[in-house]
Amino acid sequence: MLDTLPLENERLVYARPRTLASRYTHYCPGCTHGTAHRLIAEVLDELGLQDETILVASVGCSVFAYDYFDVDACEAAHGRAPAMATGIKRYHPDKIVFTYQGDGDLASIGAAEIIHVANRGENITTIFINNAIYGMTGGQMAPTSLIGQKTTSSPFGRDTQLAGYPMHMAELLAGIPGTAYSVRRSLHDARHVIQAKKAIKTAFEAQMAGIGFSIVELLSTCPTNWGMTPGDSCDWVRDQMVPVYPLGDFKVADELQQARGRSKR
Amino acid sequence: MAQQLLKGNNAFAEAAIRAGCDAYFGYPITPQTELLEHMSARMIELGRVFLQAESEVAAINMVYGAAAAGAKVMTSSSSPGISLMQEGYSYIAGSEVPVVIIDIMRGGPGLGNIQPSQSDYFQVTKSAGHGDFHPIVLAPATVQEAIDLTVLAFDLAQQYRTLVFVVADGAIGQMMEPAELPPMRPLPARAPDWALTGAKGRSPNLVNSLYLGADSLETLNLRLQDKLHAIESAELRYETIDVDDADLVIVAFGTAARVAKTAMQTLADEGIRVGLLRPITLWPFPTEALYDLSRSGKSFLVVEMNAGQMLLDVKAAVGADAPVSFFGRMGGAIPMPEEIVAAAHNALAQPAFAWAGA
Amino acid sequence: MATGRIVVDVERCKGCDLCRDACPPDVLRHADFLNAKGYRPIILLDPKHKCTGCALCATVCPDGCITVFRDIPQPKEKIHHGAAIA
Amino acid sequence: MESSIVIAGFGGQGVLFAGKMLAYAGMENGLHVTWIPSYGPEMRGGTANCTVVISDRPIGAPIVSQPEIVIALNHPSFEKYVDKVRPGGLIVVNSSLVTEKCERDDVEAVYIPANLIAEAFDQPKLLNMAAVGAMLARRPIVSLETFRQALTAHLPATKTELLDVNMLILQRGYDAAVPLSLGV
Repeated sequence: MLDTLPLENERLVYARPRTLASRYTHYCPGCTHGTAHRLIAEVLDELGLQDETILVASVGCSVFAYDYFDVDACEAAHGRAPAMATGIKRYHPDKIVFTYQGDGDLASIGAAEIIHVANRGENITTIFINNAIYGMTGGQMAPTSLIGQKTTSSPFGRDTQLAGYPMHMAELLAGIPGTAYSVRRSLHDARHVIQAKKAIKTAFEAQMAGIGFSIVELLSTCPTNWGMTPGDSCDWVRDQMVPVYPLGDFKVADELQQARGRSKR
Repeated sequence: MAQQLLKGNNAFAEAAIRAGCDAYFGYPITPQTELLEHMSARMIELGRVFLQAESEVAAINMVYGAAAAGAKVMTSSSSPGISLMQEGYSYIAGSEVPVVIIDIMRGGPGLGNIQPSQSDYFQVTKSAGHGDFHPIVLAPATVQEAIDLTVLAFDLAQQYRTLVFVVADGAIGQMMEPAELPPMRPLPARAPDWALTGAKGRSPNLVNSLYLGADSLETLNLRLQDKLHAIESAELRYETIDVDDADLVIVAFGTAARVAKTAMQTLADEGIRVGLLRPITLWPFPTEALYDLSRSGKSFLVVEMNAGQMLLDVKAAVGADAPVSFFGRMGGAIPMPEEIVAAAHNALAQPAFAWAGA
Repeated sequence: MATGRIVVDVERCKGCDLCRDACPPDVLRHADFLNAKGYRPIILLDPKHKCTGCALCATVCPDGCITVFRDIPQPKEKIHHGAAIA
Repeated sequence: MESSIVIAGFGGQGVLFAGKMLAYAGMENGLHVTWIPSYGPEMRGGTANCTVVISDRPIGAPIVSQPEIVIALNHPSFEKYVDKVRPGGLIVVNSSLVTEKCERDDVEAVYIPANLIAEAFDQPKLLNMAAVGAMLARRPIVSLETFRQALTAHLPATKTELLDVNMLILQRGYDAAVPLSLGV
């Protein structure tokens, strides 16, 4: 057992969050899925929600997310996490329900489900991992792949004539009235990770306040399928993805701003 | 409670409510729409969960979620929607949560039409999603039985933590008959121990159908098979009329069985000894009962509102040496009593696998 | 004088180096051993006591394997010294 | 004893409602009943029909190829059903809209100007009651009184102010068709 207790003249500055299960993840070295998991767990700890939360895992590299959080969890069919979360939340409106979905799952096969969960203003939170590729199946083109991006199913680079354009889900969902909070953040360096965590916290606070659907899109890395080192992957997010997927707040409901204002006072 | 004149679809819905259904998700499709409409009013009145989903795919996954959360949950649809929901059935079966599905069958394939049919026999009894499992399949023939079997469906779903279908053709969904509704059951005070309710005071629960290792998935499957065998031995239901003295046994379910009963009166008047075996559970199927009848030298006439789907199960039950004839109507046509009488004459005149098509 | 330190759960570490890239005083190095998963984990190598306990390493760690401590300023000691002087 | 009645006409002529009232009346007489409509798009603006079976035994088939009684409220329904009436059966023809006569000699036909009767009460939509009244005059499978009770009990709450006029039109249809030998 690791000694993670402070010595006499020390204080603990950072420790692994309680809500993050002790199980080792299967993610590749440097994959920011792990970072996203950790941030969610930290937020659930800080908000005291561990015992109140139900996770809906999805299909993709994060299929085992249910093993990595110490919360009640289930595993949805590909793309259907928002529908399954709807069933749970409607039955347990007093619980915190969140989905964790990748870009193939959310923006492709589950496009209908995510749009309708937003449109109903379903009071759930979605953490959306955009790494511009299908990770689990081995690096195929995703709806979020960049124009010209070479993948195992777009070997000549994504051609818009053949395969359309990168999907901007945070902006798209922000345009739906039932959405209370829709933002995009990135996980490519420490400063952005800190900003991402704040957004995740706000998203869960939106759910706690009961004001509608909240989603945080996180630009994330896939070093293995991109064929880069973890460090280079972060640079690629910064240099290639951020220009295409601008970071920012696309919808922050007035009620949420008011609620946050109140909680700060 | 006194008899009321009830439409099948409304009877299914109200029976579900009285059986304790506390969450419903669905999508409109004829000829089951009155069922969804009934739920949309009553569930809201009672403070229970009702939601019209954006598609059948979403509906079944909402059902899956609510079941995982501990709800006594139901959806309803008709054939094309039932096809679309297959993804969810398999996940529900794999993660062993209780769900009731009502299928008011219509003509296919494709968009087909909205007329009554029994075209879903294969998909509900044989192929309700990928993987090795059977839902329990209940097939009412009257509005009263629609009520009784819907209540039973909730009990079986909970008892075995399994998927239960109640299938009826559009005629049963649309017809009105006098029937008696059961009293309203109280809702359970709390969710089952395995349900997702937030892990307060206990270790987290997981509802899941993913088992990557071959051994672990086979272990799950062996357990599911054990459960299915237990269901087969405990939950078989069928009705027989005059089979012992019969030369010819008609095998039919749902509306086809009702029409066969009318035909049997004519045949009896003609002095023909004819009986009826009506499966009430389509799965489990009365294989042994049919086998026993075949050993006493009877001929069989299978009547269905399809091209001969249950026919295969009857043939498998009675073996190659028993004569089995078939009469079916498709495309939403309901067989007429006179047609079944003629098919019975044919079956007796040419007992060796005489096929009388539509 | 270092004002912080980290403890790495070396069995959990995948040696991805993101923490090294994030570390301002550059006091993180690969270990000279492999962990059970075959990764060469990150360790704190801080002979010049440069770690400030800023926690940027932990902030970017995808595997949650870093625990961070920071020294507590010791006003009591200062009072003691002051008392001695007086 | 088993009676089967097909009521057919345009959507909006009260075809399904009339059938339901017959089914209620049968049920309240302690008989077995079934009511089944044609349903779906064809009901919208096109023709609609329903089949009612009333029996002293449990009912097998809820539909029949040869109904004992047909109420044909419009021309297409007359065309569709006139040859399907069981020999010895009855066809009630809405002579306001159907100008042809039934040329079969093995069925009884009664012609009732249902639209005109209903219009005389300023309730043109209640022509269904005139036709049912005529049918009950010739085939009292339920008594007029039982039917009245069913109507009283099951007329939708939004229509209760029309109960009396329903009764009047029903009676007028009955009177118009009652055999003279009964001397009513």
